[in-house]
Amino acid sequence: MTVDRTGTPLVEMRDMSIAFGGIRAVDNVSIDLFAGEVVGLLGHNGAGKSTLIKMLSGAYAPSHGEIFIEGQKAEIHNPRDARHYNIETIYQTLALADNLDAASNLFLGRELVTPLGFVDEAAMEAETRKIMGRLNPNFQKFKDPVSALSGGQRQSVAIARAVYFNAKILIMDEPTAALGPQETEMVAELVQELKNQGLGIFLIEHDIHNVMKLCDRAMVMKNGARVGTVDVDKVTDDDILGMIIMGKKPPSAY
Amino acid sequence: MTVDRTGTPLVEMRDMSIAFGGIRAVDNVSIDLFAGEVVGLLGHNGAGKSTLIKMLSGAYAPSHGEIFIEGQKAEIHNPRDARHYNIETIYQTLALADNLDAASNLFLGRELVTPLGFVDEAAMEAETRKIMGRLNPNFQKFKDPVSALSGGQRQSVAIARAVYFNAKILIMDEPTAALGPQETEMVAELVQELKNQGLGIFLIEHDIHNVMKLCDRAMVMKNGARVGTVDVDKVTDDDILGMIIMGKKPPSAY
Amino acid sequence: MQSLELDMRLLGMIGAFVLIALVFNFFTGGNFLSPRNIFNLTIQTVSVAIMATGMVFVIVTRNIDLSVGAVLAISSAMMAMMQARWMPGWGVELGSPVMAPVAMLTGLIIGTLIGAFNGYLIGYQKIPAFIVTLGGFLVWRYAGWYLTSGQTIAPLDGTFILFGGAEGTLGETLSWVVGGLAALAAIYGVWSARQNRLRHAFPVKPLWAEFALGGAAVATILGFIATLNAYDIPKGKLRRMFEARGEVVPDGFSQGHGLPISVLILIVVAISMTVVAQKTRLGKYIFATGGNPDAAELSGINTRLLTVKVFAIMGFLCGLSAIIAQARLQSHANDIGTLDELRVIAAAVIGGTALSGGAGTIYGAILGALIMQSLTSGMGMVGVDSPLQNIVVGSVLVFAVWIDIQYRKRTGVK
Amino acid sequence: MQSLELDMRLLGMIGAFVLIALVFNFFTGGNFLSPRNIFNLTIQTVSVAIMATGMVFVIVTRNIDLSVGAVLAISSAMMAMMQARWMPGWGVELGSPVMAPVAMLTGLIIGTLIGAFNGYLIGYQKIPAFIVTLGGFLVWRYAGWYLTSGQTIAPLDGTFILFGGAEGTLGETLSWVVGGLAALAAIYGVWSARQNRLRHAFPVKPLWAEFALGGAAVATILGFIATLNAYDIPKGKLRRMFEARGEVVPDGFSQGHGLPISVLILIVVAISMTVVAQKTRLGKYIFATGGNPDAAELSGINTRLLTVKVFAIMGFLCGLSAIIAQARLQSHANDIGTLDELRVIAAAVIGGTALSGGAGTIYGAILGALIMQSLTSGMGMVGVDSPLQNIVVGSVLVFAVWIDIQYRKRTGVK
Amino acid sequence: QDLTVGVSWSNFQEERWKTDEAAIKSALDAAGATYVSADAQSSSAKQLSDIENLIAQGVDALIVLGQDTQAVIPAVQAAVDEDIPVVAYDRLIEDARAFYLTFDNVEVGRMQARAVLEAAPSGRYVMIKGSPTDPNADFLRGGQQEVLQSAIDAGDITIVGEAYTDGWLPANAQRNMEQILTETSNGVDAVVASNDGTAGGVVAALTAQGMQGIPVSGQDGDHAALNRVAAGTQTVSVWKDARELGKAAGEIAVALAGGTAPEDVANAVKFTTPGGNEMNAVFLAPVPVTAANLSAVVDAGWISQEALCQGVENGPAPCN
Ligand SMILES: Nc1ncnc2c1ncn2[C@@H]1O[C@H](COP(=O)(O)OP(=O)(O)OP(=O)(O)O)[C@@H](O)[C@H]1O
Ligand SMILES: Nc1ncnc2c1ncn2[C@@H]1O[C@H](COP(=O)(O)OP(=O)(O)OP(=O)(O)O)[C@@H](O)[C@H]1O
Ligand SMILES: O[C@@H]1[C@@H](O)[C@H](O)OC[C@H]1O
Ligand SMILES: [Mg+2]
Ligand SMILES: [Mg+2]
Repeated sequence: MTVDRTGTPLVEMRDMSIAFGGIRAVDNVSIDLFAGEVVGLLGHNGAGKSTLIKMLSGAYAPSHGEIFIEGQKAEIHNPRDARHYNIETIYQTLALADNLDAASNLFLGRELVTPLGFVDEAAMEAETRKIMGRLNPNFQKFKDPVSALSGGQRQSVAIARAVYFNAKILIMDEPTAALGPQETEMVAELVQELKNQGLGIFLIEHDIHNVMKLCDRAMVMKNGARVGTVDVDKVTDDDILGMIIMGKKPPSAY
Repeated sequence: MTVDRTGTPLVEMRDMSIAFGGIRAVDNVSIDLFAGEVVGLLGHNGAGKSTLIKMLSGAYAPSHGEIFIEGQKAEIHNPRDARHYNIETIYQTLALADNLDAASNLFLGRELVTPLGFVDEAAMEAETRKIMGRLNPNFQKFKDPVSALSGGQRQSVAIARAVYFNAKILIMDEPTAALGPQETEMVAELVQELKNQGLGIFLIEHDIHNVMKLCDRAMVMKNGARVGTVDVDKVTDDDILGMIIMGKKPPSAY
Repeated sequence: MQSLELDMRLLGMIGAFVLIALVFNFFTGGNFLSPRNIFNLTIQTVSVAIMATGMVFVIVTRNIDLSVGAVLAISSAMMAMMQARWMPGWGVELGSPVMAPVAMLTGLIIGTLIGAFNGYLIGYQKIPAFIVTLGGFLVWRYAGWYLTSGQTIAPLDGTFILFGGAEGTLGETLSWVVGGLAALAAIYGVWSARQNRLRHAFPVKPLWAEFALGGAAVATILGFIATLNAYDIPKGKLRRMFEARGEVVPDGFSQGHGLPISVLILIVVAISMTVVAQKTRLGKYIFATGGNPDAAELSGINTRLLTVKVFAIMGFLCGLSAIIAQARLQSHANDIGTLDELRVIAAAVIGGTALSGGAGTIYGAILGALIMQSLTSGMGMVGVDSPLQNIVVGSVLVFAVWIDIQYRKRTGVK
Repeated sequence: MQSLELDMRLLGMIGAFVLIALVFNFFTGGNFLSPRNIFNLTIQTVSVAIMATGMVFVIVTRNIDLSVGAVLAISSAMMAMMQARWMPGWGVELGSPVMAPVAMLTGLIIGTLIGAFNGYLIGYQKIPAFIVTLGGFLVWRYAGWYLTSGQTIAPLDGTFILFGGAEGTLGETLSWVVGGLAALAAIYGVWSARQNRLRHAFPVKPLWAEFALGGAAVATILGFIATLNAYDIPKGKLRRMFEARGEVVPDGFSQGHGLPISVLILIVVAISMTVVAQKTRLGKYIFATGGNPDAAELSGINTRLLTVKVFAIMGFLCGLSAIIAQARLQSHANDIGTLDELRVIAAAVIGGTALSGGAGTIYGAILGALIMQSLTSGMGMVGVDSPLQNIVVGSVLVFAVWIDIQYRKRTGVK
Repeated sequence: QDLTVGVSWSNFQEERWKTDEAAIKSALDAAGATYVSADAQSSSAKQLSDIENLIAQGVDALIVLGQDTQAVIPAVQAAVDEDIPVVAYDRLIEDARAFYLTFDNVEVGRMQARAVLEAAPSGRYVMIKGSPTDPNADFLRGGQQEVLQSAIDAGDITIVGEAYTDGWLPANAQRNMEQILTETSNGVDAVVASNDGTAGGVVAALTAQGMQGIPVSGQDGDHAALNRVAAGTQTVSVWKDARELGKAAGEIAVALAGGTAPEDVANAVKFTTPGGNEMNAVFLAPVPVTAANLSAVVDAGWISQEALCQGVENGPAPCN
C-alpha cells in the first residue's frame, strides 16, 4: 500500500533548532509526515532524534522553527497543547509515575469518571486489562505500582497509554527497545494496523530490520543535523547504515 | 572456538528462588557459566531474567538457593560482596547517578586518587575519554551530568563502567537496547574480545540475531521458571523463539 | 488474614498506637483510657490533625509548608478582630447570629488566599516551597501581631466558641444519630465496592471477610460514640448551663458530652480528603506529580496549577484549624499555632508520608497526630518531671516509628 | 565572560547579596558597609555558617537534621559544666592552660557521638531522618537542661572566650600574614589546576582569564583583611588590654582588630568541607548517593556507613559551633541555639542546596547564612522594630531567591 | 488525706523556673501533698491541653504559670467546673476565680529603671525589651517608662535605641545591642535590659567595645547575672526570690484544696486587675540586688559565695 503524499501533510516541522547550554542538539531540521505513513527517524546515539520529537510533543520549546498540523501553524508550548492536536507520544524514558499502577498510568490526565465525577477505578482496570492483553499476554500485575514491573512490562504500559486514546499523530521513541520477541511482533502488528487506520507515525528505531519492515520513509540525523530522507523501498539496509554511520547520502535520498 | 566445559564452572547458581509479595519472580532456577563463555538469558518480558542476575550481583537476596564461584560457595549479600568476586554488572536500569558526569559515574566507588588521597578528576576524565572512544565515537559530553545525555549515551557510560575494571564475570542486562547500529556493533566486538580474554559473560538479550551471533549457550525462562538450556550452535532461531513464546523445548535442550 | 486484604501499613501504626495507649493506661491506673481522657485526647488532636491532612498533599507533591502555624495565626487574628473590633464597629454585636459565620468565612478566605499565593510563588515562579513558606513563617505571624497590636483578643462570640471542643458537643441523642448514619455509610461503602468489582468480574474477597471488615468498622464507630457519651458533663458546668437558662439542675441529673462539633469537623475533613485523594482526578494528579513530576507534566497535567490548588487547600485547612484553635482557647493570642508547623509535618511523617514525595495517606496523618498527642498528654499524666517529659516523648517517638518499621520489614509490607 | 568559566550560580547569589548590602548601606548612611559592621556581620554569621556547611551534606544525601540547635545546646552544656563545675572539682581552675582544650574536646566529642548515633538510626535502622532528629530536637536540649539544672553557666575560661569573635582577633600583622598565605594558596590553586589540565592535554582557559580569576581572588582576600584591620579596637578595650598587662595606653595609640579567630575557624571549615565535597571519595559518594541512592548502593558504596559519617560530621560541626556560640555569649544558657535548626537549614537552601538531594555547595550555604544575617542585622540598624523586621526579612528572603531564580532563568544556568 | 497539686509551667527556658519548681515541690512535700506537672513549651494551646490532662488526673488544686493571660481562661473555666481552685502563679490570669500570687511586673520594671537612673542620671539610654509575644515584656517596659519619663521630659536622658528580643534569647539581645552600638558609634551611656538573659547578651556586646561597666539592668537573680553584679558589669538584677514564691504557691494551693476560702489565705488582699476583675491576691516584694546589697543573696542561701564571686577580686562585699 503506498501513501498518498499529494495533499497537505499531517505534520510539517520546518527549520527546527534547539540548543542546550550553547550546543545545538537539533540544528535546522525539517521533516513532514502524511496520514497513513510511518516515518522512521534514525541516527547515532545523541544525534538529536528524541530532542526533535520532543519539540513536537510539547516537552521542549524550540529556539527556532515552526510546526504545521494539517497545514495550520500549530502553537505547542506544553504537552497539553500537543494533546489538543491529538498527538500521542511514547517517550524513550517512558514517563511513567512509578508509584501508581498500570491503569492509573494509562489513564493519567484522562481518567474515566463515574456520573458523580469520581474516578472509576474498576472501569479503568477493565480497560487496561483489555489493551494489555493485546500488547503483552503474560502481563498480570494490575495492582502493583509500575516501579515493581520489569523493564519490558513498563514499556508495554507506556505503549498502551499512547495507543489507547484516539491519536491522529503518534510518536514512538524506540518503543520496542525493552520488549521480548513476541511482544515486539505484537507492536509491529499494531503499528501496521494504526497506519491503515490513517494515523501518521514518527518511529525512532535503531534496528534496521524493523525500519525496513515498518517504515515508508526514513530520515537520518547526525550530530543534530539532517543527513537526508529516503523512501525505504528505494534503498537497501546498507544504504541506510551508510547514512547513519558515515553520513553518506544514497542517490535517491533528498 | 569452543568453550572448555570440563573443569569447575566459573559460576554456578543452584536452585535460586525469590518472591515479591508472595509471587515467585524466580522459581528454582539453576544455571552455570564457564570461563570464556557467553551464556544468553532469554524469555518474555517479566520472565525473571533481571531478577535472577540481580541475585548474583548482590542487588537482591535470594529467598532460596546457593551460588558457587570457581567451585567455592560464595556469600553475596550486597553489591560490594559481588565486586570482591570481580563480578561486574550492566543493569537494565543503568544505575547511574544522574547528577554526576560520565567520569564520576564510571569510577563511582573506585575513584582514581592522587598520592595525597584526593580524587584525581583529570586522570579520571582522561581514562573516560579513552574507553568512551572505543564504545561511542560521537560522545563528547564529558563535563555534563549524565541526566543531560541521550538514552544511548547513558547506556554507553554504563557499559564502560562494567568493562573498564578487570571483571572475571560480566553480567550484561540488555546492554544494547538503546544503542545505535554502529554502537551495537562495537559492543558486540567488545564481547567477543572479553570472551577471548577468558571472562564469563551472562548476556540478557531479546534480539535473536544477537543471541545467535554472540552466545555459546542460552537459557530460556518463562514466568520465573527455567524452560531449558540449549547450545546455540545446535538449534535454529525458530527453536529458540518456540522456547520463549510457547515454552517448547527442542530435542537438544537440557 | 490474607483474605481480609487489610492495609497492613495501617495495622502497624495502629499496633504502635495501641501499645502506647496500653502502657500509659497501666501507668496511670486506668486513667488514660477513661472516657474523659479519650474525650480530651480527641479534642486536643483536632487542630493539628486537620492541618496534617492537608500537609499530606503538600508533602506528596514534594513540597513542604513551614507557614501553617503562621497562617493559622493570621487567620485567627482576622477572625478575632472581626468579632471584637470590626463587626461591633459596624453595629454587629457579640451574640448576633451573623457574627460567627462572617468571622469564620473571613478566616477561611484569608487562609485560602494566602495558601493560593504560596502555591503561585512555588508553582509558577518556581521558588522552592521551603523558601516561600519560611518567608511566610516570618511574615504572617507578625502581620497578625500588627493587626492586633500584639494584644490578646477576647471575649469571642458565643456561637463561635461552640467550635472549640468541650463547649460545643452534640449531646447523647444526636451523637447516636450521627454514629448510626456513619455506620450505615460504612456498610454501604463495603457493599458498593464489592458490587463494583463483581460488575467487572474482578476477583472479590470471601463474604465472611467483607462481613468481618464491615463489622469492625461499625463496632469502632459505635464504640467511639458510646465512649464520648459515657463522659458526663461535670456538675459545675451543668450548673452553669442551667443557670444560663434560668433553671436549676434537678437532683441526680446527669448528661453525657457526646460528639464534640470540632471532632465532627475533623471526621468530615478526613473523609473528604480521603475521597479527594483516592477518588478524584485531583488526588490522582497529586500522587502522580509526587511520583514523577516530569511524567505528570508530560501526561498533560498542569502541575503548576496543581501546586496552587494543593497549597490553597492547605491554607483553607489552616483557616479551619484557626477556628477550632481559637474557639478552644476562647481568645486569640499572638502565639497561637506556634510550633504547629513542626507538629503538623511530624504527624504526616509519622503517619507514613514520605518526604521524598509520592506516598502518604490521610488516615496515617491523623493517626500520627493522635500518637503525638497521646505521647505528650500521656507523659504528663504519668507524672514525670516536665523537662524529662520532653526527653521521653522524643525517645518514644523514635521508638514508635522504629517498631512500625520493624513490623513492616518482618511482614514484607511497604 | 564565557571564557572565565565562572560558576554562574555563584554570581547570581553574590549579586543578590551585594544588592541587599547596598540598599542597607544607603538607608544606614554608610554604616552598613563600615569596617566595624562588616566585622560584626562576619562574627555574627560564624556559628550558623559552620553548621550550614554540614547541613549541605545532610541535605544532599536526602536527609534533614532538625536537632542541630539541640545538639549545640548539649555540647555547650557539657563544655560549660567542664569549665565551671567538673574541672574545678578536679582541681583545674579557670585560667589553667588545659581548661579550654579539654572543654572544647569534650564538646566536639559529644557532638560527634550524637551525630554518629543519629546516623546509625537513620542509615542502619532506616528510621526517617526527620523522625530521628525531631526526637533529638526534644531530647538533647532537655538533657542539657538536666546537666546544668537549668542554670545559666558563667564565667567561662579566658582562653575559651577568645573563640567567640571580637575578644579573640589575630591583630593586624598576623592577619596580613594569614591573608598573604591565603592569597598565595589561591594563586597556587589556579596554577596547579591549569597544569593538571595541560598535562592531560585538556582544553584550558586563555591565560588572561586565569590571571583575572586569580587576581580577583587575591584582591578579595586582601581587601577583606584590610577591612578587618581598618576597624580599630575601641579605646576602652585597649585600656583594658594594656591594664591586664600592667601598662598604660600610649597617647595616640591605635590598633586594628584584624581577623577574628572564629572567622578563621569558619574559613578553615569552609575550605576543608569544600575539599571534602569536591576532592575526596567521601564527597563523591555523598553526591552520588543524593543523586541516586540505589545506583550508589549498586556501585558498591556503603550508603549506610556513609549516612553515619555524614551525620557524625554534622555533629562535630555542631560541637564546633557550640564553642563559638558559647564563647561569644560568654556563658552557657538553656536556650542557646534555639531555632538554629531553622536558620541552618534555611542557609543551606538559600545557598542552592536542593531538598530533593544531590545538589548543593559549601560556599552557597555560607553565602546563604551571610544573606540571612545581613537581613536581620541590617533591619536592626535601620531601626525597624522586631515584629516588622520579621515581616521584612521574610519578604526579602523570598524576593532574593526569586531574583536568583530569574537570573538563572535568563542566563540559562542550572 | 492525699492531696494532689498540679502545676502547669509555660516553659523552662529561664533559669529561675527550676528554682520555683523545687520550692513548690518541697512545700507540697511538707504538706504531704503530691506534685504533678506539665511543660507547655511556650505554647498557650499546649498549656490548655496540659491543664485538661492534669484535671483528668484528678488534681485537687492547680498552680498555673500562664503563657498568656487570656488564653488560659478556658482552662480556669474547666477547673472551676470541677470545683478545683486555681493559683495564677507569677503571671496574671484575667479571671476573678483564680487566686493571684506574684511579684508585680510593672514594679520590677520600675526597679530596673530606678537602679539604672540612679547610676546614670543623664545620658543616652538603650531599652532592650523582652519577647514581643510575651505580654510581660510590655508591662516591664511600661514600668521602666514611668520612672524615666520625668528625666526624658527634662531632657536629661534620651532613648537612642530600643528593640524587642525575639524569644527572650540572649543571642538576639547581643546582636541587637551590637547593631545599636554600631549605629550610634558607641554613643550609649546606659542600658535598661528586661531580664538577666538579655542583660548577658548586652554585656557581651559591651565587652567587645570595652564598654563593660556602664549601667545595665536585669531581673531574676540568675547566678551568672549576680556574678556580673559582683564583677561590676551589671548594675542591678531585680531578685524575685523564686523560693518564696514557690513556697507560698504550694502552701496556698494546699490550703485552697483543703477548703480554705480565698479571702482567708494569709496576707491575702483584694486586687483589681487591668481588665477590671477583682481578685484575691498575695504579693511578694521583689528586691533589687545591686553591689550595695549583694550579701543579701548569699545570706539568703540563694547562691554560694564562691559562685557569686567566681573570677572577681576586690569586688563589693562579700567578694572582697
Ligand atoms: N522490586 C520488585 N518488586 C516486586 N515485583 C518485582 C520487582 N522486581 C521485579 N518484579 C517482578 O518480577 C517479575 C520478573 O521481573 P524481571 O525484571 O526479572 O523480568 P525480566 O525477565 O527481566 O523482564 P524484561 O525482559 O521485561 O526486563 C516481574 O513480574 C516483575 O513484575
Ligand atoms: N536536557 C538536556 N540538557 C542538555 N543536553 C541534552 C538534553 N537532552 C539532550 N541533550 C543532548 O542533546 C543531544 C541529542 O540528544 P537526544 O536525546 O535527542 O539524542 P538521540 O538521538 O535521541 O539519541 P539516542 O539514540 O541515544 O536516544 C545529545 O548530545 C544530548 O547529550
Ligand atoms: O522572670 C521573667 C518573667 O516574668 C517573664 O515573663 O519571662 C522572662 C522571665 O525572665
Ligand atoms: Mg533518544
Ligand atoms: Mg529485565
